[in-house]
This record gives sequence, C-alpha cells and structure tokens, in this order.
Amino acid sequence: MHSLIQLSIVVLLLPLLSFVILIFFNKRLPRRGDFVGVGILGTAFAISFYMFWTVVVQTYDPAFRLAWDFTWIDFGNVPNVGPLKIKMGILIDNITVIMLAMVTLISFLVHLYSTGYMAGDKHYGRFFAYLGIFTFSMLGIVLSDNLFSIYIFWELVGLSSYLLIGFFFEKQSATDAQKKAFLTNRVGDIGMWLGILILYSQFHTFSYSEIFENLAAGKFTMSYGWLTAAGILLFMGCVGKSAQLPLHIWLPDAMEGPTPVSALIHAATMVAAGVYFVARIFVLLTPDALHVIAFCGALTAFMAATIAITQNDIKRVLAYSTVSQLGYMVLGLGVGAYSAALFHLLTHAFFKACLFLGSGAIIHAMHHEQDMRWMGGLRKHMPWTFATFTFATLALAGLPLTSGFMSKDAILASAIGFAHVEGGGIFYVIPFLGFLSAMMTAFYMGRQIWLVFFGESRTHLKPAEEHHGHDAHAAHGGHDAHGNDDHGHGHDEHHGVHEVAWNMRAPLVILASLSVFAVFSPDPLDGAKGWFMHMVQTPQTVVGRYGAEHPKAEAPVAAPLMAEAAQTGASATMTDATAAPAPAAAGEHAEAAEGPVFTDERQMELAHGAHAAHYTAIIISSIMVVIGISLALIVYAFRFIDPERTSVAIRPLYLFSFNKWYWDEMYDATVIRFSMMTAKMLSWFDAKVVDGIVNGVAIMTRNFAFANGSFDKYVVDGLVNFTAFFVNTTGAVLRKLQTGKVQTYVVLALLAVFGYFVYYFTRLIY
Amino acid sequence: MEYLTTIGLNHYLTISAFLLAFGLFAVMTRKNAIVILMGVELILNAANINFLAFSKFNGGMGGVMFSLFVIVLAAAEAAIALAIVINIFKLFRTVDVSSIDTMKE
Amino acid sequence: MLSLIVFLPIIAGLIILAVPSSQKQMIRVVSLVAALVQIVLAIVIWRGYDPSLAGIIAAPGGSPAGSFQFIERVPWISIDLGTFGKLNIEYFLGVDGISISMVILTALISAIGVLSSWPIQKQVKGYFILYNLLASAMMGCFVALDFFLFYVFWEIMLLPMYFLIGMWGGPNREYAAIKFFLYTLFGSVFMLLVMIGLYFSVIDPVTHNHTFSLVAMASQENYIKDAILGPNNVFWRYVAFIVLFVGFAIKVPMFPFHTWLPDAHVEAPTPISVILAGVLLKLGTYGMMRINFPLFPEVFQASLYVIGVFGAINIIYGAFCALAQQDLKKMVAYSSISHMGYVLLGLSAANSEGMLGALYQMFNHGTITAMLFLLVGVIYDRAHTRQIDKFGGLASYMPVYVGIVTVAWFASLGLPGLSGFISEAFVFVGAFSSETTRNIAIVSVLGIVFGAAYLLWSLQRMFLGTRKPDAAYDLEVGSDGHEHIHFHDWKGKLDLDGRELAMLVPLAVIIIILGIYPMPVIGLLTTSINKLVTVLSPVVLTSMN
Amino acid sequence: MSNPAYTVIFYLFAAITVISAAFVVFSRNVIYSAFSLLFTFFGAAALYVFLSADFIAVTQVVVYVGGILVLLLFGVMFTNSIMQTELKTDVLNMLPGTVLLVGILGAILYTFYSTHSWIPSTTPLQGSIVERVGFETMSGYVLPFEMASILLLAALIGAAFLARFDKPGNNEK
Repeated sequence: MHSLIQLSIVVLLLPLLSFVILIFFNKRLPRRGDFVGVGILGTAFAISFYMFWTVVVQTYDPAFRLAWDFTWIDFGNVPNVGPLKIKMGILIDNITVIMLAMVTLISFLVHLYSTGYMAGDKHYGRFFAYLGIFTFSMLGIVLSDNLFSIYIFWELVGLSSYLLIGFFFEKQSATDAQKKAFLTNRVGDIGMWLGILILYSQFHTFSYSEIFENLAAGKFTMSYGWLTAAGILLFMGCVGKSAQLPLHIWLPDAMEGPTPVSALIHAATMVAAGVYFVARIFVLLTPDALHVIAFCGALTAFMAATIAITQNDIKRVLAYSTVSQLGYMVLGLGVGAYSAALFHLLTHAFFKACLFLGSGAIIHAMHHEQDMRWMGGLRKHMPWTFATFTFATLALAGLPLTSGFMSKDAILASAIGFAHVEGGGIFYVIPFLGFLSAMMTAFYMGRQIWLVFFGESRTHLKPAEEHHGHDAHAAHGGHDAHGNDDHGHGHDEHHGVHEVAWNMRAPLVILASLSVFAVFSPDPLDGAKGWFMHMVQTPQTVVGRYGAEHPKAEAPVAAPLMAEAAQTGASATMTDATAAPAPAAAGEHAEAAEGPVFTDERQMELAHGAHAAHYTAIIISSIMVVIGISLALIVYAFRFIDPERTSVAIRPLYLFSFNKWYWDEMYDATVIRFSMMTAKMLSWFDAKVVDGIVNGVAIMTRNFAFANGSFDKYVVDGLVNFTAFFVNTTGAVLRKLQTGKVQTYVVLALLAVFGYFVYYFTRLIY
Repeated sequence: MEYLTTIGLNHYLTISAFLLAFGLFAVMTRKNAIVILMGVELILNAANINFLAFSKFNGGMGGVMFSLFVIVLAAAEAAIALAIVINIFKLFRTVDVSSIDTMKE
Repeated sequence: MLSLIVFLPIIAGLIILAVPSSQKQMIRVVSLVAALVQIVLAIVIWRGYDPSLAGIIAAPGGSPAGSFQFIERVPWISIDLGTFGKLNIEYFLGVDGISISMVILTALISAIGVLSSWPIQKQVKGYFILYNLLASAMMGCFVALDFFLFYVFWEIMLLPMYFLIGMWGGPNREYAAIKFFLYTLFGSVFMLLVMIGLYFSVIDPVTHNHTFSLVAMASQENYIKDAILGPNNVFWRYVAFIVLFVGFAIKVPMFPFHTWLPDAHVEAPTPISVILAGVLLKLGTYGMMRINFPLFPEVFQASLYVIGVFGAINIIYGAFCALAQQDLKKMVAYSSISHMGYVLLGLSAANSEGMLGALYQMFNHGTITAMLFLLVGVIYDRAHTRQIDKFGGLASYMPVYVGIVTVAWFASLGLPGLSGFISEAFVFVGAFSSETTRNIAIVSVLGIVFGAAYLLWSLQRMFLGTRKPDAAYDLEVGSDGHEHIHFHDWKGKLDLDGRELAMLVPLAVIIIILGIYPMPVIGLLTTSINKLVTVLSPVVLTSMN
Repeated sequence: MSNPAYTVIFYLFAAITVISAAFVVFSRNVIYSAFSLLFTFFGAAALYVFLSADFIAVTQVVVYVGGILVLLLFGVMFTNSIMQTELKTDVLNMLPGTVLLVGILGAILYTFYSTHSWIPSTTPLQGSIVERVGFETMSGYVLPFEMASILLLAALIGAAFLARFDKPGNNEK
C-alpha cells in the first residue's frame, strides 16, 4: 500500500472518529468537545495538505494516479458470470488530492468559525459531530474508486445534510426543509442508481476503471440509447445533489440550517460533489448526454440568477447564486470543458464559502436579522467582513484579478467553442444564457453589497410586528443564547453591531485570500497557464466508438472543421466573430497541443474551440460584468431608477422571479398532491376494496352458511316437521334410555352385542 | 364320554364363558360399586383363562405374557377404581351407583 | 445440535408448565435463559458452519442428504399403506446457506421477543408457554428438510400465534386473530395437497421408496415421469406451483393477500408483532426458496415476470399505503409489506445478485422491522396511543429514544452504511441485470423515494418540531427549570430504560455492522445461492430433459 | 390327558370356580361376595396350573388373592359401616340382566361348541414356563414390561392421590 493511500485512509477516518467521539461523549467533554472537532479536522487538513504538496507541487504530473482496493463482498463463483467480487477502494489522482485539500480546509475553517457562531447553542457538541460525519462522507465521495461506494457516500452526505439542515429541529420550517432536501436528493439518487445499474448489468463491476476499460473495449452490448441514458441517469444524481433544474428547489430552503453549514455543505463542498461526480464519469458520457447536461446547466444558471435578483434574504440570494454557479459548472462539463468546470468548482468553493461565512458574520452581528432590506451601512461597523465579503463578491461576479474570473471565463470560452463545434443554432443558447447570467450575477451581487454595507442603517424601518414575530421565532429556535448582554435590545441603533471575534474573522480572511488569481495562475487573464489546468486535464472519452452510430461524431479531421467552425462563427450574429479569426485559432493550435492529445475528434474540436474563443469570452464577460455592476450602482447607489417603482411596473415578471418561478407551487400542485392523493386512494382501496373483498368473502361464506341454515330450517325442516310427531314420540321413548346410569348403558351395549349374535346365528342358519 | 373325560380347549372356554357371563351380570345389575368391581375382576379372569388356554394349545408364549400383563393392569385398575369409589363415597356418601346419575344432565 | 436448538424452547415451556403461575419472574427468566442458550447454540452453529458447502440439492449418486450440514436424519413415521406402498416420513433436519441466516435471525428475534414480553402481566404462564411453542415451531420450519416435518412445524406455528394475538392483543384482537388464522390455514391446506402429490411423484434414489425429503424432491431426476406432479404432467405442475406459491405468498404477505398483516400487527402485542414481522414473514419467502422454486424450476422460470410484478406492486403499493396511515404501527406494517416486496423482486431476478439480495433482505428486514416494532411498542407503552398526530417534538425530551429511532428509520429507508441498503441495492442490481425483470426494477426504484417519504414524514411529525396542543403527553417545567414531558399514567423512566436498551442496542449494532461489512452473513450464503441459481437456471433444465 | 385323576381334579376346580363365581354375583351380601371371589381366584389359579402356566397361577394367587382381594375388602370396609346391616346390595336391571346373562352365555357356548375346527398345535406348552416367562420378559416384551412398571407407579401415585384424606377446609383448591 502506497503511503499516500495510507494517509488518505487516515484522513478519511479522522472525521468519522470525531463524529463517534462527539455524538456519544459531547456532554462529558469540556466545552462540549468542540476542540475535538477542530483539532481532528486540523490534523486532517494538515495531512491532506501534505498529500497536496507531495502530489501537486512535488510530483507535478498530470497523469498521476494511485489506486488501491479490497474485496468487500465476495459473491463466489456466480453462474453465467464467473467469480464475482464487489470491491471497495481508493483512487487518488490530482483532482482527488485537490478536492481533499479543499474539503478539509473549508471544513476546518467552518469548524473554527462555528466555535464562535454556534457558541451557546443547546446542541453545540452535536453540531460538531454532524459536521464530522459530513466531512467523512464528503471525503468518501472524493476518494471513492467505484460507483457503489460513491453512491453510499452520496447518500451519507445526504443524511448529514438532512441532519444539519434540521439542526434547529424545533422549527417547523427547518424540519420541512430537511425533509424536502432529503427527498429531492433521493429523486436524483434513484436516477443515479439506475444509471449505475445499467453499467453494472453490463460489466458486473462497479469500479470506474473497469467500467471504462470495458466500455473502451466495446463490450457494451445494449443499444447506444441505453448508454446515453446511463450517462443522463448518472447525471441525475448530480441534478439532485448539485441542485440543478428541476431538482434545485431544496437548496434555497436548506438555508434553514445554521449558516456555517450553508457555507460548508450547501455552497462549497456537498453541492459541488455532483459536479465532481459528473467529472468522474465524464469519459462515459456520450455527446447526446453531454448536450442534455449542457442545457440543464445553462438553464439552471440563468433561472437561478433571475431569481436571485429579487430575493431579500441575504442567505437566499447567496443560495440562488450557488445554484447559478453550479449551473455554470455543469454547463462547463456539458460543453466538454472538464478542467474549467472543476477549476470553477474549486474557486467557487473558496469565495462562496467566504461569502456565506461573511453573511453568517453579518447575521450574527445583526442578531439573526437576515433580511437585507433592514440592513445597510455595515461597512463602518464590520470592516474585516466588509473587505473579505466584497472581494469574494468580485470573484463571484467574475472581475479580473480574481480566481472566479479565470474559471468562469474558461467555461464560457468553452461554451462558445462548443456552440461552434456543434454547428450553431440552438447551441448558441448555451453561451448566451451563460453571459446573461454573468451579467445578472454582477447585478445581484452589487445589489447585495450595496444594501448590506453601504447607505444608512435601515433597521428602524422594519415593521414592528414582523420584527417581534421574528424575534419570538428566534427565541423559540433556541439560538439566541449568545454571549452578548445587549442582545435583546438596541434594534434601532447599531450599537449592538460590531466586528466578529477572531475565530470567525480568520476563516474569512483565509478564504478571501484564496480567491486571488495568483493562487491559481500567474496570468490573471488565463487560468490555463496555471497549475490547476495543467494538473487536471480532460480525459479521453471511452464512448467514442459507440458514437460511431451517432451522426454528430461522423466528423472528418479536425483542422478543416475548425476553419469551417470559424467561418460559421464569422457569419453568426455573435459579437465574437471578429475577435476569433481563423488564423488566431490556428495560432492557438500549437498551444492546445501541449494539453492532452485526443484520439476522439469531437473532444479535439472542443478543446480547440475553447482555445479559440478564449479572448472573445474574456471580452464579452468583462463587458457583461461591468454592465451588471453599473446597473446595480445605478439602481441602488445612485438611485437613478427606483427599484420599488420598477418592480411595480414589471410586476408579473417581478413576481415570477420573486416566487422562484413558482417551482414549489408547481411541485406542490403536481407531484406532492398526486402522491398524497394516490396514497390516500390506495389506502382507501386497501381498506375498502382489497380488505373488503376478503371480508366480503368471509361474510359471503357466513351468509351462505346462514342461508344454508335457513334452507335447512324452513325447507328441509318443513319436511322433517312432517315426521316430527313420530320423531318426538320416538325421542320421548329413547329419552328414557338416557338415564345417566352407567349400568343402563352397559345393558344397552350388551343388548347390541346380543343382537349381533342373534343376527349372526340367523345368518348362519339361513 | 370320551369328550367329557379328555380335557380339551372347550372345557376351559366354557369355564371362561361362565365367568364372563357372571361378571357381565354383576356389572349390569349390581348397585354396589364394589360388587361391580368384583364383576370386572371376574371378566378379566375369564379373559385370562382364554388367553392361557389358547396359549397352551397353540404352543406360543404370547398368551402367557399377555395374561401376565392383564394381571398387572388389573392390579393397577383395581387400585385406581377403588380410589375412585372411595372418592365417590366421600362426595355422595354412598356407593350406590344408581343414585349417581349426574351424567344425565 | 439442530434438534436441541429446535426443541429448547419447548423444553423451557415444559419447565414453565411446572412452575406455579404466581412465579411470574421465574417464568420470564426461564424463557430468557432458554432464548439466550438458543442464541449461543445459533452462534455455535454459525461458527461451525462450512460456507463452502452448497446444500440445496443432493448431487446425483451422492449422499441422499446432499451437502447439508448438521444433519439429523431418523425414520419417524413408517406405515404400510397396502397398495399405496409405504408412508415414509423422516425426522430430517439440516442447514444450508438458505437456512443458516434464518436460524441465526430466529434465535436472535426470539430472545429479543422474550425481553420485550417482560411487561406482559396477563396470564404470564400461558403466554410464555405459547411463546416458547411458537419459537420452537419457527426454528423447526427453518431447519426441517422433510416436507411433512416442515408442514407439521408450519401448522404448529399457527396455533400459538392465534392465541397470542387473540388473547393478548388489542381491542379488536379476535377479528385480527381469526383473520390471520383463516388466511394462513387457507394457504396451508393447499400446501398439504401439493405435498401429497409430490410424495407420490418422487422416488428416493437410494431406498427407491416414495419420500417426503425436500432434498430428494429438489432433484428433478428423482421424479417419476408420469406421476401426478412428474415432469410430463405440465398442467398439474403449474397448478401445484401456483397453489404452493399462493400458500407462501399469504405469509409474505404478497398483494393481494396482505390484508391480514396490518390488522394482525395493530392488534398484536409488541413482542408478537416483532416475531411476526421479524421471523414469520420470512417463512413465506423462505418456503419459496426452499420448496416452491427448486421443486418446480421450469414453472419458476416461466413465472419470473409475474412474481416480479407482484414484488413491484408490493413495494410501491405498500409504500403508498404507509404514506397515508395515521397509526404508526399500521405504517410500519405497511412498510413491512413494501420491504418484503423487495424480497420478491430479488427472487424474480433469478440471478445470484438478486437472490442474495433477497435473502439478505430477509435477514435485514428481520432485524430492522423488529426494531421498528419495538420502538413503536416503547412509545405505545408510554402514551397508550399510536396516532402520529398525537406526538411531536419528542426529540427534545427523549434524546436517546429518538436517536435510536433515527437509526431504525434510516435503516428502514435504506440508508447506506446500514444493512438494509446493501440488500435493497443487490435486489435492484439483480433485478436490473435480468432481462426479464429490468422494466420492473426501473419502476420499483420509485419505492426508494416513497419509502423515504413516509418514514421521514412520520419522523418529522412525531419526533421533530414542538409538542402539539393535543399531544398525548403534558409539558411541565421541572425543578431544574428545564421543560419536561410527562405521560399521563407512565411510572417508568421517560427515556429508554435498561431493558429497552438491551433489546434495541444489539439490533442497532447488528444493523450498523452488517451495513458496513456484510460478509459475516453474506459469506454464509453465496455458495448456496449460486448453487440455487444454477439449479433454477433454464440451461440446467433443458440439459436435464 | 386321559388320566382319570387329572380329569376329576379338573372338574373339581372347574366347579369351584364357576360356583363360587356365581355366588359372588348372586349373593346379596358384599362380604360374602368378596370371600367367595377368593375361591374363584383360587380355582382359576388351579386351572392355570392345568394350562401349564404355573408362574401365572402363582402370580394370580399373589396379586389377586394377596392384593386385589384385600383391597376390595378394604373398600367394603371403608364404604360400608360394619355395624350397619346395610351390607346387602340392591339390584337393578334384573330382567334384562338375567336375559342377557342367559343369552350371552348361550350364544358364546353355542359359538364354541359349533366351532369344530380347533386345531391344537403339535407342540403344546409343557412343563414349567417360569424360565421362558423370564426370557420373554427381558427380550421381546421388555418395552411393555417397562411401560407396565411406569403404569403401576402412576397408578400407585394416582390412587394415593385420589384416596387421600382431605381436610374439610381444603376443598376449594
């Protein structure tokens, strides 16, 4: 066993240890055992960072790969299959190591942060336990080398998410949200499970590498449609976990959980697991499946962005922005920008965690006020939070010099290239929606910054009734027991608002500093020059040969088509036509050749397309971001346009966005109502019809017996009554025999014997 | 005369028939439970004589063994039956079986 | 060894017979000791079992007992029937991979049931005698290899069950007991006919007599070609298969023969529910695997799709019905129906993964559902109601209880890391891998979602949130300033007491361990399952004819 | 078997048996019945000797005369007060009883004597059978033998239990 494998097992099991210790002993440990959680996660991070250092910095090999497995279940010699073993194992490659470091780092920071944020909570110790099991499951997903174990950890993160969303389980809304999250995820999971089943039924293995080998060897005997279906179904797992359309509804509600949880699970790590998983199975996705994924991502990104514009809850805005950003990543994978999508995953994890923790700090400071309408002017009171929050916002919006800029542009560039390669038309919708969402992202984040940090405090504007209601609610939730004495008053002034303590500030600073471009690439404009893009390169597809039946892949050699694509681009209405001339594409050709050399034509084209569109994307997205921020400034800072009046003017649109496109209502009206009605109906059917039949049969039998009895009584007995007199008299005589004296009976018995003798002798005589 | 002087199977069977008939008569007609028991003993003896007679003229041991067990069982039966009779006596203060007709109900 | 484990409870019952009925504690202790010894014996059998021997059938020309283990074989009843030949009934016990897990499960659940019977105060002596009789009969059913013996145990089981439900049950107990009795009797009467038919169709290869030995019956070459259930008599073989299947399906219980189950569960006292769900239901599917399928493999092959469809109906129908229930115990009962559907689905897959999943699901369902019913019993003892609406917010006041509830509930909904998941997963794997049942598997997957739905919903309504205004308990502020709840006439400990922990914790530990590393159980089964699949496979059938 | 003495003795014992049996049945006095039963048993025992069953004869004397008869006498003593003159027993079913007595006796005797096909074995039992009884008991009849012993034990306990002396206060139990 390689030492890195051993280390990774240690890293995997450490959080589990933390969970076990804390769930059983948190009440017996000093400080409810928070130091255990923090300490263990710190250790785990240190080990992960060592692994990261070894692999990324020292080895620096794109093809780095370590695998180890053991037999988990031994099926013996299975008929028709041969010896069958279900293996579990660990797969370590570059992306694993990066994810490992990222997850443990953010988890560690969130643990640290929680010691401040959750202080004084009734179930303080249990909170750290739950964080521990979450981290364990998440690391499990990252380290899995097969579909079965990833499914196991997949559901386990679902469980920890369930537990953490419902952490304030006394709140009705929290329990609703946790149930919704679990069930929605389950819907996605069954899709994923079916996808796994399709692959297993073909190859009788769950292991990635074996499945890929078999696929590449052309051993998939079902139709091409099934292969596409497998890809899409596996992607459904991602749809659920990464909150893509149409299963995104749980994520905003999941903000009922404590804010550190939102940062860790519902922004940085767990929701990104979906993207990670799709990246893992990327090579078996057929072009058709990729199209579905790309459209799903683009629509999600757009939809979530439109919703985020009108939300008032600070965490909800961030939640929808998370959905939107996840849409980007999925879009990126769909258009073949494997490394760009994962890059965005990483950068997004840092700045979104920073944003959530920042919002947590604000909420903490504002005494659990989450509505942005009643905030304002916080920059003076909370300079650290302000600075980090703003920088993370810039990264999210995608301004140059931030990490978000590089990753987002890489995705958008690939989207443009993809649209070219696929032949334009409907496929231009994808980059179009991407850019539009970029603009809206800039807008709503600008709005948020402005509403929260600038202007004057608007706390006093809050309607009194609602205020008290909220307060009572918070008190009920049991998380108002923080250390501040001046907690329950001073709502009118900001004298309760102050900067948070160091244990909450430090994570913000660390995360914000990790959003600087220099961490990832020396060139602020091109992430491809950085270490990440070098270490994480698009893998060779294994389903190319199946695509042979697929018309799209019947492309000739790459170069002519490149030119063709460029020409199509030139004639298209897109503004990038001039910015991406054919020679430029040719010039990039050499650079692209440094990356992986694809045997699959389509992948090659996509890689080239992405390169070709690089600067186009930068320019367009920069413009979009500037527009977005300017709009935000115009509306909220300079107040050239009154948001209130505008919202009235475009009321239907506003309501559509404000009510989240009515997804919840739709599901309520269809799926949930349908399920409940079916349940009631079937239950009625069971009680009345099925059981009714059973009881009916019983009653029928009984009635038949009664009827029989009646027949007997009236008809047969009628006949019998005719002889009743005779019987009666005989009975009267015979009754005398019933004396109760044994000896009479003996006499009778002997009479019978004697009678038999007589009969016998008469027989003898005659 | 030859028939009377040579003791054969029928002689024994006749004796046993008499014992059986007397036993049955006692069981049928006597009111005293003890006498009924005596009748039962007579019946058993009749059976024993039959067994032994057949056994003798058949040459096997089955009848002998059977009669042995009959005696054993008779002993047990007598003990239990007497115990029951005594119980009946305690309950009804009589051993007159004709007055014990609760089975009638 | 097997005789000992089978008859140990009866011996305990006889001892109890001699104990005066006023010595309640003594009676309980005797039962408990017997149950614990049974567990020890089960462990001894488990350790002594050689998983490399397959069992299932006897190889042609080999030992008439096949590769079964712990065999006990003595002629039992042998009557000359004149022209019909001789009636040969053997006392024939043995275990193979199919029964070994069930033996362990039965021992375990019996012991848990005894612990759970502790609070019963009404006619303790009679109760425990019947209970021990039931425990013996169940164990006997799982190890009997003679059809007649199996039938005898099967029928013996009915009677104590009837009385246990009918005398110690809830308000509507007579109705439930009679329903249970009639349903099961209906099934077993037909089983008797098939059994006799089989007897006259099968020849023991060694003695050349007719035989009731299931081992001999499982080998198709032992059949007389033209006998009533011989290979040439296709029509009657189908009829026999269906009749036998219905007999077992009633026990499973399979839609539409399931309606006795919710009634029986709701009325039965907690330990009897535990036994009923934990062991008795398994007898249905065990009977299928042991008797129904190997004896009629070609009919089994022809009816895979139908069995699968019924499995799917069970899964989804049960889940929907559970979703609509207001009574917690009824919900759990319907969840049982749903989960037994997985077993049927796995069997219909007719491949190793599916069959193994089904068998493992039987084991896991035994432990998990036992736990669910125990937990329902715990809350019913306290509140005297099981209406889901009458609770709320229990998590704040009974943290240990709710913690274990969470484990059980999540195990039931198939959370990975807990044993139920693995079995359900392999059922699906198997069902999907088989061309025949692929579509059914796709539809049945919905059961996972609805299973989660009703469990989570009940979890939320009963244990999370806050106390409802019309809850079955009062809220009061204790001397330490904290809020407590108080059940109206409950004198015991509010949270779980030692006895309750003693029954729940071992189950929870087993569920978790088998969820992480299932080989201790699965390792026992694989060889037999593979053999069974081979025996049932169409290739073997064609080569045989 | 044509030894006249033998024949005479046989008839003597036969007469004792039958007559004393008749006396048992027809006597109205229970005590007389009991004592004449003694003679019946003795007579029967003697007949057993004629049937080469000497062991049975001895058993008959020991068990019946020594055991059962004493038991019966005890029963008589227990249930009838000696002081009373009520030792006579009443009769019932006299008419059917007599008819059946005659009828059944006649029927059986008719059957015996009308059966001409008794074929005695060529090797009837001869001499003492004690050894053979012992052998059979320990070989072929060992199970019934054991069963009989258990039965006797049960009967012993049962009889003791049934006839035990109850205190008046204990009747509710």
